Amino acid sequence: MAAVAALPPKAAPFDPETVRADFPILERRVHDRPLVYLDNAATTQKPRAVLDAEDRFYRRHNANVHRAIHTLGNEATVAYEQAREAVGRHLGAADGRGVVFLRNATEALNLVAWAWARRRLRPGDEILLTPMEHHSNLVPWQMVARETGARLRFIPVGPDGALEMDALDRDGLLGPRTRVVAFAHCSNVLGTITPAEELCRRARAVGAVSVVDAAQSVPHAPVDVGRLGCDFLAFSGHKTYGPMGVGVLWGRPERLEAMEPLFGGGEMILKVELESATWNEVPWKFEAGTPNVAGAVGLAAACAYVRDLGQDRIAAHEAALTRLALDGLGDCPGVTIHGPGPGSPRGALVAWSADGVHPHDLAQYLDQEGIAIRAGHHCAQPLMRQLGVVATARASFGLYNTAAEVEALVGAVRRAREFFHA
Amino acid sequence: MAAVAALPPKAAPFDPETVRADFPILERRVHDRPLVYLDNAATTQKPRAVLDAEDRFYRRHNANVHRAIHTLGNEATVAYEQAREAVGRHLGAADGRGVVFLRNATEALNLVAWAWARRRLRPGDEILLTPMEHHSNLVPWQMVARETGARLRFIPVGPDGALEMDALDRDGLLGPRTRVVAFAHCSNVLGTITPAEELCRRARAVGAVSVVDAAQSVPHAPVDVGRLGCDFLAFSGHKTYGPMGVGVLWGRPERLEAMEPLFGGGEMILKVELESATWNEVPWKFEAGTPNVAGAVGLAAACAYVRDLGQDRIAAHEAALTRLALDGLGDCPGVTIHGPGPGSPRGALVAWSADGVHPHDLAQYLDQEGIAIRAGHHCAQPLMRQLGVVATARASFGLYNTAAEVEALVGAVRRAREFFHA
Amino acid sequence: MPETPDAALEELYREVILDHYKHPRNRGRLDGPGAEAVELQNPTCGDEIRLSVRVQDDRLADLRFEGRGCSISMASASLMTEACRGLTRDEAVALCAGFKAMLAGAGEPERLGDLAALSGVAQFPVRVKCATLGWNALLRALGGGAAAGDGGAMDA
Amino acid sequence: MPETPDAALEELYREVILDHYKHPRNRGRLDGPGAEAVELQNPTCGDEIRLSVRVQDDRLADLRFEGRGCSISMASASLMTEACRGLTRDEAVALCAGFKAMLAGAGEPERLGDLAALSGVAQFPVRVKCATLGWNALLRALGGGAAAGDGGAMDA
Ligand SMILES: Cc1ncc(COP(=O)(O)O)c(C=O)c1O
Ligand SMILES: Cc1ncc(COP(=O)(O)O)c(C=O)c1O
Repeated sequence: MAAVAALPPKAAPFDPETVRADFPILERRVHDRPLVYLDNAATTQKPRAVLDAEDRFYRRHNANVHRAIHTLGNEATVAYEQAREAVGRHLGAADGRGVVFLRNATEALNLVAWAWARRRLRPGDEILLTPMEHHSNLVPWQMVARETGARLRFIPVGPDGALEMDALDRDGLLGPRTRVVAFAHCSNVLGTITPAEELCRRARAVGAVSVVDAAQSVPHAPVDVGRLGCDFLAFSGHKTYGPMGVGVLWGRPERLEAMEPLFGGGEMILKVELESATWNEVPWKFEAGTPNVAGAVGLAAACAYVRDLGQDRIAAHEAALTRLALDGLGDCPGVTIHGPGPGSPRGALVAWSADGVHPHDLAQYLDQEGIAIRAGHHCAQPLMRQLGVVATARASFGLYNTAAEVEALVGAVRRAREFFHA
Repeated sequence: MAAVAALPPKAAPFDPETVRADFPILERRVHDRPLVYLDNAATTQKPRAVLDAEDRFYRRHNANVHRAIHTLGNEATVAYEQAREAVGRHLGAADGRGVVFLRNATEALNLVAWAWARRRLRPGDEILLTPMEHHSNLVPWQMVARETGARLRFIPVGPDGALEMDALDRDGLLGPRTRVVAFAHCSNVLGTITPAEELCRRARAVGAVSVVDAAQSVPHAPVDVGRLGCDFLAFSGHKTYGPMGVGVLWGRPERLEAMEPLFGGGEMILKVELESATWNEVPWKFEAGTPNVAGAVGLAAACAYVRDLGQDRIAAHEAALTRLALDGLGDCPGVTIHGPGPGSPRGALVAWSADGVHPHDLAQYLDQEGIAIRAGHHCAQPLMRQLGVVATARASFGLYNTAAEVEALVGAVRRAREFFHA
Repeated sequence: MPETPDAALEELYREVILDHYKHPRNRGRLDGPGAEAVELQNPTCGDEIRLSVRVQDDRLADLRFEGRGCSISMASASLMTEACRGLTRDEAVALCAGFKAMLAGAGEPERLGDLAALSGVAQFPVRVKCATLGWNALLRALGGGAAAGDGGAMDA
Repeated sequence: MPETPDAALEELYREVILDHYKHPRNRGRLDGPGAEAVELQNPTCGDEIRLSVRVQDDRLADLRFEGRGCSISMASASLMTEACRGLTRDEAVALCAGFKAMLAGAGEPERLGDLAALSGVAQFPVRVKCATLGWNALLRALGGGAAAGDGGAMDA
């Protein structure tokens, strides 16, 4: 996924105005101004197709899955397993076998850390990460490293936001001790697109498993697990136009087979005695308890929605917005943009610092104009420290954002500077 | 909660016909017959109030929580934290501090097993359970026992479905080695109501923590964590008229304070360095990643819904249905009812075996008449073995069920016997 | 879809099935040389089967089963033991494929003899696992395919 | 609610606040006998404060702070150091309670002197944590109350 790099869309260019009506919340006004929602990296808004899919499930088919003979139970099971297939195919897999439905990307990453790594890592083993990971792809590895005696290593991030891939060999970061290579496909702060295929290949070459945090890539461009060559990939439904409360761990079926379940309970067992139990097949053995069936159905509807619009066209549209924001904000006095400069691949988000205006204050100011951006550490405190800031402001784009909204953002950022006498 | 035992409802008796219109799915027809949904112990149907609460959240306020300064983020945070307060109060707590939002009861029980017990148990320590636990309150303890060397012990269940409380002392089941006492408040197969207050008190007396699996009690009667005196209590939103994908662990705040988080990630941290992290306060430190905000809002709406109808009135109504089913099924030739006999406290469900008609075949037959019951091991295989069956049929009631539906069930069970020449 | 509930049910529960359920053929176990036993369970419902097969000169010389389950799973196992006796391994595997195709609503039931009695199961997807329990045990006994459910085990 | 966006903002960002933000009073650290330092962070946004307090004869003889954060958190800390200097422990705790009451939309801001400049924060619930960061550090330094966020620590 090189969101900005290669963009000759096959079909007609994408017109966001035509899709805005699909998102009921976009009619909302905030402080008497139209809502300009630029916090899509935190969570996206939901199209009617997703809300309706969940609603229809509850109004027509709601039942628990897998164990029922009655009609609703059967319909719910079929809907749930079809959602799994749909998500699997959305990730380029042949079917849904590798798709484990969980709560969010965080739970998916923790499952790999706890169920795969904790049982396998030994003192001296290494987990290779990057310093720009979201806490959700950092803290679980810290916890597991502490339990197992494994060591965390980090691929440095250069001033341009790119991973210093030379360091892999130069500093001996990747080698026979490496057991896990885990990294964000797209940084949620810098927007950096990491060389995921290369990292997965290099992980494989040393016998390490690769774990791709795709929370910020799946929403914006086609992601193909086969092409990436990863062992595990995690993303959240709510960041990709789907409902909250559903996330996905995709795992290469052989890996999932070899992995022990983390949670015990209903659905994940085959045979239970008082003192022992045997496990169900993959992927069900990782889904203890009643799943979020409506959530999975909603997520499948979200996948269908973006596919119908055309993922490449959406990516091109978002890339154009990102370029506009980079240019516009870059021209604002006192603004420093973090991450890759123009021309480098970049996800659909821009984070910046503004001299004399703390990001909170800026976000507060923008909110009064109806513009929602995020200010804070973006769950990436170590990266903030490297950038030498406690917080940044971040605008992140979705398929329904428009060039006019980006212009509104840029104008408001300029006015904020005046307001705060910066 | 003695669902059947004590029932003088203060207000007018409850008329289910008046509430059926609140549940859109009840208009559904199955095999050209009106749906008779008697699988409420697996999952309940959702009233419009719950569907609308979720929908309204997505159409008006959807945003990620806790970290946003913008208006939607603030509204979402307030909605989420208000839902926490509402759920806390629904459980009789003063506030929401002890409420951890998770995926389902299974995840809640696993959290206690993994985050509390795994870090504290030593070889020789004991975990006291019952043989009628749902797999979700059995398998996690098996897993943790295996890791820690702790031993599982079981309070026997007598032929009447009651726990043999004498055995606690007689067989030395409860003593200084007991570290955890975990049990279902209401059995999902037998309907047995366990002496939860007494078990919690006895657990406390020996310094053990008590864990109440309230998946089948919270939906049917007021449950008060203070009165119970428990340390932890788990239930699922989807079984109590709320959405799927949200469950609750309530923990006594001191216990939660002392408990390490299980999952690492966003939301649950205070300060993160590359190699280390400190945790946020209780309960947030257990909620890694983006929570199911809409789900929590929906669950709060479900709590409000049953409170408005009157939990005591609902309990009385369901008790009457249960009595009707016990009488009607008890009169069917060849039917053996499992669990407490008439007069003993019992949850709103009845499981039975019918000579010569396998529960699957019975469920299939009933489905053709539009009647949804459950057939199987109900995620309680060890109990099935004690009952000497592989599966049973189970009808379980919700507030919208009617006496006529119970009569339809009984009539169909009789006809099934003829159909299968039993 | 058959029109009335009863028609659908009659389709599912043909007389042959109820007969094999009430009077299962080839119940029991096999010991001695060449006998292979496999136990399998359907995790969704708890149905269990223990299938013994004796292969001689590449042929299924004898099959016996024990188990507990619904009419569909037990009748299917009983019918299977009859249908497979005397077949070569390859023939048995092929028959199994044909049988599964029928349950998926495809294939040619009329070529399956008595097994065609189970064709009504195709209308009831949840019951397909019941009908295939015995067959998956057979595949396992013949050393073949990924039969349902043995992801791993844990003994506490 | 103030009517126009700008009115609401002016209410939140009174001149006093912007002034204390640009020109914080009592920046720095205290050493020596009786000096107590506390570090605190707002997990939601990363704002940090390091507050030093010297108590002499039960009075807050001196307060200094360092930190990084938004105008609200830094101005609030700066205003606090001025308002608390010379108070007894009990008076400081009481002032803190009065200040928090104001942020909850209650209390009597007019009795809080310059601190009343922060009353506009009550309209912006997410910012309350910003305004209380310094005060929670003070409470902690005085050995009191459950200040925000130290559930535990982990060092990998
Ligand atoms: C007694 C009991 N405990 C736990 C559970 C598990 O609930 P869930 O599947 O929602 O996690 C159930 C429901 O199946 C139950 O009946
Ligand atoms: C790169 C990245 N990884 C992981 C996450 C965690 O996602 P969630 O909070 O949905 O678990 C996020 C979102 O905040 C993210 O941006």
